[in-house]
Amino acid sequence: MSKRHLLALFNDFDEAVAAIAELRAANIKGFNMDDLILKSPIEHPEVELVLGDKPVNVQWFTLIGACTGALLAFFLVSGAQANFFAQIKGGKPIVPLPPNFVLTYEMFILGGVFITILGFLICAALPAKRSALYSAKVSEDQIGILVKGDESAVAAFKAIFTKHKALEIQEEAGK
Amino acid sequence: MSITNLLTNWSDFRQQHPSAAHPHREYKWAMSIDLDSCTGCNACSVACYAENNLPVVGKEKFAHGHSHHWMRIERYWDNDGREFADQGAQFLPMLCQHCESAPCETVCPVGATNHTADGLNSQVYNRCVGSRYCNANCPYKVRYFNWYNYPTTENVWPEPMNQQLNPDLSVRSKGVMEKCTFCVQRLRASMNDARTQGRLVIDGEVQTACQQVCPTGAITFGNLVDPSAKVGKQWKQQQVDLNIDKQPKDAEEKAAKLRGYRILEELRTYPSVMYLEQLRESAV
Amino acid sequence: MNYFLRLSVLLVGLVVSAGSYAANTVQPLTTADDLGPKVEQPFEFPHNRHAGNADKGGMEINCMYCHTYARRSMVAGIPPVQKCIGCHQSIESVRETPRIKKLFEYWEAKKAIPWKKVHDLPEFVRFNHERHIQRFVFAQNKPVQEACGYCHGDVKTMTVARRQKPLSMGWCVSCHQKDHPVDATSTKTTHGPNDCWQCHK
Amino acid sequence: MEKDIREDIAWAQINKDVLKSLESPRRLYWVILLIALAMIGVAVGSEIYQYTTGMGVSNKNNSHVWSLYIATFIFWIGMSHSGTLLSAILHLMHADWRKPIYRFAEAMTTFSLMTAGLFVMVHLGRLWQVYYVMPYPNERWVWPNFQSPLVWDMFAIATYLSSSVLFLYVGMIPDLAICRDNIHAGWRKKLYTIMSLGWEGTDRQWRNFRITYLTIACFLIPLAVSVHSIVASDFAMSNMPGWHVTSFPPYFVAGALYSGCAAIITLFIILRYVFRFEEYMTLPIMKKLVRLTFAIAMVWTYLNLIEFASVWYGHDQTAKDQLIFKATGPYAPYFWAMIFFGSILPLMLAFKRFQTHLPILFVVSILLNVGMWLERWMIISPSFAHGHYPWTWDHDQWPSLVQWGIVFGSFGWFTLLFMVFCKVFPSVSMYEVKEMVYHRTLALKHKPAVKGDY
Amino acid sequence: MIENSFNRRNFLKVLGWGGATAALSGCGNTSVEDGKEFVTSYVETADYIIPSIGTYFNSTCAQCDAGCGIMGRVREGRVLKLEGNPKASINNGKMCGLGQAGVQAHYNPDRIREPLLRNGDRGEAITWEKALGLINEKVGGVNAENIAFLTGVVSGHDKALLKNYLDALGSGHHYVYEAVAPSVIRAANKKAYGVEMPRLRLDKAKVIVSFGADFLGAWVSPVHFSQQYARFRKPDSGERGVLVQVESKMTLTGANADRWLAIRPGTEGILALGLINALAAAGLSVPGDVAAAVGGYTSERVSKDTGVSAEHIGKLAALLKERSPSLIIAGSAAEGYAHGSQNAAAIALLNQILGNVGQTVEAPSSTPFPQMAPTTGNRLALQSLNDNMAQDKVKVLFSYGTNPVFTAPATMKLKENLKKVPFKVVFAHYMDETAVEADLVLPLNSAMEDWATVIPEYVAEGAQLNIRQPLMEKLYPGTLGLGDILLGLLKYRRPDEYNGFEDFYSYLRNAMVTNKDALGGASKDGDTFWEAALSHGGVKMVGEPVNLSGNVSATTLVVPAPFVEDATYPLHLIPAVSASMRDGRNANEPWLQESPDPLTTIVWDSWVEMHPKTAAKLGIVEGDIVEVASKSGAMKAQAYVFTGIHPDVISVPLGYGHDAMGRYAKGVGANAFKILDPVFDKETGELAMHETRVKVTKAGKRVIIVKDEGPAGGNQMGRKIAVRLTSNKVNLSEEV
Repeated sequence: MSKRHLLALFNDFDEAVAAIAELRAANIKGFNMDDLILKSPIEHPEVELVLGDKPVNVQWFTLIGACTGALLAFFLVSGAQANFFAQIKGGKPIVPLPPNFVLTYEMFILGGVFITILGFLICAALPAKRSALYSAKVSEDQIGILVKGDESAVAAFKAIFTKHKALEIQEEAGK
Repeated sequence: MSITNLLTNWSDFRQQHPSAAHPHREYKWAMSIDLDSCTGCNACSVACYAENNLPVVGKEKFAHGHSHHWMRIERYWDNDGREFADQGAQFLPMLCQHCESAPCETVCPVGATNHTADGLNSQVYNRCVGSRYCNANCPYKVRYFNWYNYPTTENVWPEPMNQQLNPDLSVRSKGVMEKCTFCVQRLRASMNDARTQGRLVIDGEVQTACQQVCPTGAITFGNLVDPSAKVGKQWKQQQVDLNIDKQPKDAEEKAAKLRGYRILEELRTYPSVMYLEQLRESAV
Repeated sequence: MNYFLRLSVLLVGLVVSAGSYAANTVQPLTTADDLGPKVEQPFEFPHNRHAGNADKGGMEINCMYCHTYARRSMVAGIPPVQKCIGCHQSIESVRETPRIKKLFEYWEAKKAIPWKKVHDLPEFVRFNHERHIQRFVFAQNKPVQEACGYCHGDVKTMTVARRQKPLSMGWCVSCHQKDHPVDATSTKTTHGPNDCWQCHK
Repeated sequence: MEKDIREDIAWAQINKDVLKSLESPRRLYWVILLIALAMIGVAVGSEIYQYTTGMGVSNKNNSHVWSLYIATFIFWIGMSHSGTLLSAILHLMHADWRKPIYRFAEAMTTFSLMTAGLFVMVHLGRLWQVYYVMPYPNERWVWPNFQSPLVWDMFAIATYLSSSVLFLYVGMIPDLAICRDNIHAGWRKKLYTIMSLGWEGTDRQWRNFRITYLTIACFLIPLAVSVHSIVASDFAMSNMPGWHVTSFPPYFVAGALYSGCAAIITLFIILRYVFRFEEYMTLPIMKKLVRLTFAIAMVWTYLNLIEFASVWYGHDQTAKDQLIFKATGPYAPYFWAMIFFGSILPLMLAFKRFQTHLPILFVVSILLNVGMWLERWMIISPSFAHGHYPWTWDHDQWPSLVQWGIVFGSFGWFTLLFMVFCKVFPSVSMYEVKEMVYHRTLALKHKPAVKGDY
Repeated sequence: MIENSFNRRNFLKVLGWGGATAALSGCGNTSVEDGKEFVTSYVETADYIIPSIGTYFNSTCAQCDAGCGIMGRVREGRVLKLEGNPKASINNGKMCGLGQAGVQAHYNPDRIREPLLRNGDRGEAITWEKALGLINEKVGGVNAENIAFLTGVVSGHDKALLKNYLDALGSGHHYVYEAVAPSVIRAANKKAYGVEMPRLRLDKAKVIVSFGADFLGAWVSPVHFSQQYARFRKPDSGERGVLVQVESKMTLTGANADRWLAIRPGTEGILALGLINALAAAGLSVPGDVAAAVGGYTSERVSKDTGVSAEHIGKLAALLKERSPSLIIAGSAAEGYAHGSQNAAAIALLNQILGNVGQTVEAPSSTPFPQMAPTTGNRLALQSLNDNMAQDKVKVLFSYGTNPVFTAPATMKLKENLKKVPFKVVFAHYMDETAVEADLVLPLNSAMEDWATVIPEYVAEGAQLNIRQPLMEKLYPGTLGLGDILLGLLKYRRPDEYNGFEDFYSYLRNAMVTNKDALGGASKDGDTFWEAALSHGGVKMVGEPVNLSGNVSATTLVVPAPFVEDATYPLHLIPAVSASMRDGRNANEPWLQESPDPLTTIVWDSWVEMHPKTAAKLGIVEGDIVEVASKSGAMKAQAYVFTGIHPDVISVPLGYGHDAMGRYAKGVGANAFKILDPVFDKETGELAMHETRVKVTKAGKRVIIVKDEGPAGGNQMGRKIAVRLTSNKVNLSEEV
């Protein structure tokens, strides 16, 4: 069963939202709301209202990364201090905590930042190849709605998009 | 090794070094300098040049403060507004104080300066990267940096003067910090001899170069742990305790004072060099 | 979404284990012998003839018979020409061999033999032969050739000695950090010194 | 009323205006670039001379072991802090006026850190052994000394630099996509294609992007504070009179933000003029920036006074001596110049008349930075000249041409990096300007915010 | 440490492995480079030589004339460091900086390496055979009367051999010249005590009053006196000795005094007499004639003349009376005037009045071999040689161990007079100012390569003969020792007597072993004796104590009134003898140049010391280049202002200002010898070193003085760094 991609470009964000709302309401056969992707030049957190809540998981990476960084730092540093070549510093223990905490703190942040970025790439599925249906207009000022659906649904998509003053509708044969 | 080692011996690694709970076991090298005997003749300083391969930097570099005198004689005046310095000068031989809690040790980024088990403040030339933080943090400013590559500098050790160099220790190249070592090459040699004979170093068996030449015998050097050592007796008699930053005797009012003191003790560096105050007769 | 969680746990685990490995394990050492370059000497001294086992034609001379300073000095010392001559002047059988003739040439000219250094350390390293010999040969009663061989390899099988071990700092430390018995009888052990000033002065 | 950014500006116009800054440079660009390269040449020459001859040619001495290198190192580190301030702190505060100007501020952060890092190395007596400072398992079994503030520095700067670069890069991904979409050939196309990672502005990308960006911003703030605190602890941890002061870390952080803000004003004016960014880098933004600078200047002045006061009323006679020495000794002209440029001159910024007068601001901002540079030098040099031990006092030390050459060259290095950046990457954040315009338009329409007060 | 009882010949042979490799090791990235370096073995060796372990050999220091015993640390055939010989009674194992720098005299890169014959302006290297033959030819060609031998202090077998050579030539002209010797004091001592140099017991004294004797720095035998000083300061009784130094320019000893009294220059004698008067007034028994002679020296008058306050005179007299024995020392500051002899006599009289003779002034022992006893030098000798040269009475001149062209005042015109001598032979280590003038330069062995015996003028106990022996093989085959040169010359003159000796070593050994009975080796066989002597660094001789004369008399005492001021040259110039530079012969040893002057901490240059008052009057501040002009000449140097000097006085150190000699000495500072006025001590005829009057003017330039002291000067700025306490607050007897 082949699916087809359809990209509609809108000038106005409100129209695009309305189009999405209508797509959802229309309950088109052969189309799942999960197959709808909104493309925009700026972020529109409002779309969650129509797209539904989609959880973000980057923060888990952050948590794990930061903790790992901290633990790694502390044990790397303390372990190195407990090396065979103990560097005895007059008046100080071989494993002094205050300096180690400073380094732990730095590595806490470093770990957090690195793994967060890693998490971002994983969660946002980047780097990725651009999808076939992409318009440079999206990065300029237009809102794009990319839908994937059965061929039977194409007509319905088009109707809805046209209704909401889509500037342009591109389509491509899906696999 | 390390992390398992770290966890198993955690309490050892958390122990301050050295401390009252973990004192020096066999050796703690220390010095005392009697300023009343010191005449400021500079013999110690020259001895240090001879023993420790110190470069003679010449006038121009000396003018820029690049001199290398591990043992330097400072000369102070106290004639505040008097017409003449009629009580003479105060000479002070200043060398690395081998602080028990040395400010230089903690700040070296590469760990080139450490505390040794026998209570020395070590400086490892080949580890040094030349950040000079140690000297920035040394209140006595007794560390000397190799601002130039003296072994190849003209007229520092021209042929055949380089034959005088002591092969027992490195000749330092540029970019390396150096300082008084308490003649560690002599200490290690005599500790080695003692060890071969299955004993500890006897007092007087090893002398630092400055102590050895001092015409008035103002410098005493030895093992503070050894109860028979003169240096230890002096410290004890003068009631100067190595591990205290404020000697209780200083607070007491006594008819006869004790002369022992350590320089800039209040910075809590716990120096291993005790000075004995200079005296002046009041009857003339 | 659990897929992401699992992946991140895996990744973090990898980093942790790599890190702790780095901190926790001793650095990789060359366990295989690190053979030094072949050194061209004034003439080839046959160590195997002098120190080698009797069944292989050697004379089993103690290392310290010639390298006599090893037990009382930092350096092991190359024997003076006098020492070679001391024996060889009465060994007529090999008197006319080319190497011995060369030896006697040096002796008669009263010239020192310009041996090349085989085991060279950087100038800032001060290895002390005496300490090691005292510890392993005299205190622990190890056979001399074994004690010397720790660092010099099996010299008795060589002609011209050739460096066998890396003689690098990590290699020294790998032995220093081990606990060695203090003498032949006691069970007390200590590790080698870990103070920089033992070797770097 | 000065003209602020137009709410009805066409978004395509924003793209066009900003992308224009990436076009082939004018001749003047190349001239300045060459000058920057020549400056770098001076520094490289000086460093080669110093490297081969020895640190002595920089004219430091045994009691005066640090000098311009460390002072300038702190200066550059300090400079880096304002980028974080603008992009991270103001981002969390939802101050939308930062949007047109944070990109180049962040670039400044990165590049001044890269400049600062060089000074650490230039300062070393044995540069060729610099790897001894890195903590890595090595054949010698020797680790760096983790107790040393210099090692903390290394950790902190490495963390800060890598985090800043990542922050700059992540924030730039949507803009890189714009570049990719608008530039159709050449190495730039390839570069932008690769660097934009296939960004399409999908809802999923934006969602994760927002959280990521926010998270890193959160990390960067404490990181920036810690970096300069750690740099301050190079001094505060030591026992040098005049350094051993508790207020040093906040003092350093305030000084850092201060010099950074001043530098942003300078670069703001330059970019505004060079790239004709009047439309985006508007005077109301400048006004806010100037007010912010003024506020930080006063905080810095206050901390300065606190430091002096705590020394003055403290028990440490040595530190007091040193303060008097700074104010009256051979360093007095520089000390008072620092006070003038750092504390008196910024009082001008309180007047509305000057807040938008760009030529005056340009000059003043540079002078403020001169003052801040002097501050760093006043921390280093007079302290060494007048430490604990009177015998080794040294009042005559004056940095040699080698030191000045390297310091001079560092400005060339920074200029070079910055100029290349401006021609390769958009120095105004396009998507965020769009957001700013969009949200202002929404606000003008009195539309209720939808969700998540953005 | 190894006792060095061994065969001397063998030793030298051992060292013959030669080519000592001195690795200038650094801390660079030196990698392991197998097979690149040589490891040199010995050909033959002795049991006591272990590579990497130092062997110590005893010898005698040649850096000054004090004759300290030294111990050279020898490793792998190189002497590395000089340490004090603990068995030497003069220095007991201690050393001064000057002595330690001997190793730099040995390894000095500027040493002459072969005999040089003048050829126009150049020196041409010739062989020793040719050089000695030439000398023999030249001395044969002139009248013996016209041959002069100028030396520094010589003693021991060198002196004996020299005497033999001069006898063989038939010439008696041996001039012994020392530029800074205490020759007036010697004469005064001879008069007062009957000996030139009595033995001073600082350690027995409870009070020492030193009139300008820098016995801790540069006077007679400083290392020995320093040790006595330590016992004087901290005797077993715990009663700390009091040192009062009276002088116009602070010396190192003055800097260590409990009370440093700045006295108007030249009035030392008056103060001594004033003290006698005050002591008499305080009830000390003083012979009648003396009391009468000093009656006029009331403390008011003395205070007016000397500038020392009456209070201090009173206190000092009280102290001297109360604490006995005391010791009064007359030093170079007291003797350096036209009335120097009188000053010294007055000071000796004070010593006698106080009853110190026999107590702290002890009789020395005479040496049983007068032909080897040291001939002490003086300045008069150079004066008479100069006169002879001026009158063309000198045809062949030998110069050894002295550098007269450098140390002679300009007024003597020595350099011009030297040119009148047709053939000048200079024995030298460096191409110094005198060697440059020579027709033939004979390079000497360093003291670390040479054989000699030394009898110091001031011997700490008994009589002794110190041995100087080579510590290593000669660095340059082209150098010879004085003994070998003299022996070579004598072989021409008295072949029968001397051809039997292969070299000076065999001569010396033979001479010593032959006389071993008198040298304390009666019970030993020759070899044992010789080896023991070498191992000890010298031998004790049986000497007769010389009696000190005790007659106290004021008959010859004339102390002139203080000087009349000179309006054109208002200031007195005191040429200072510093502990390391002395008369300048060691100026080419860089350790000494870089070793800061103890009082001013200046290095690598000379300076003009002046009092702040004087400086203010002249508008001079530290670092100003000033011109110091006397009637006889002028010199320029940097001004150093401090309070350790009398306002009427300026002081310039001697020994700087070489215009030859070597890379470390040449062009460093200015030569103060040159501007000395030709004023002489009235009794002895010695050049009065402190009599020069000068004026000081700013020369316009200002420099930053190169010194160790920082801008804080000697101020501790309220920190507790060098602490001083009054001695009554301390109980020394409890100390360890």
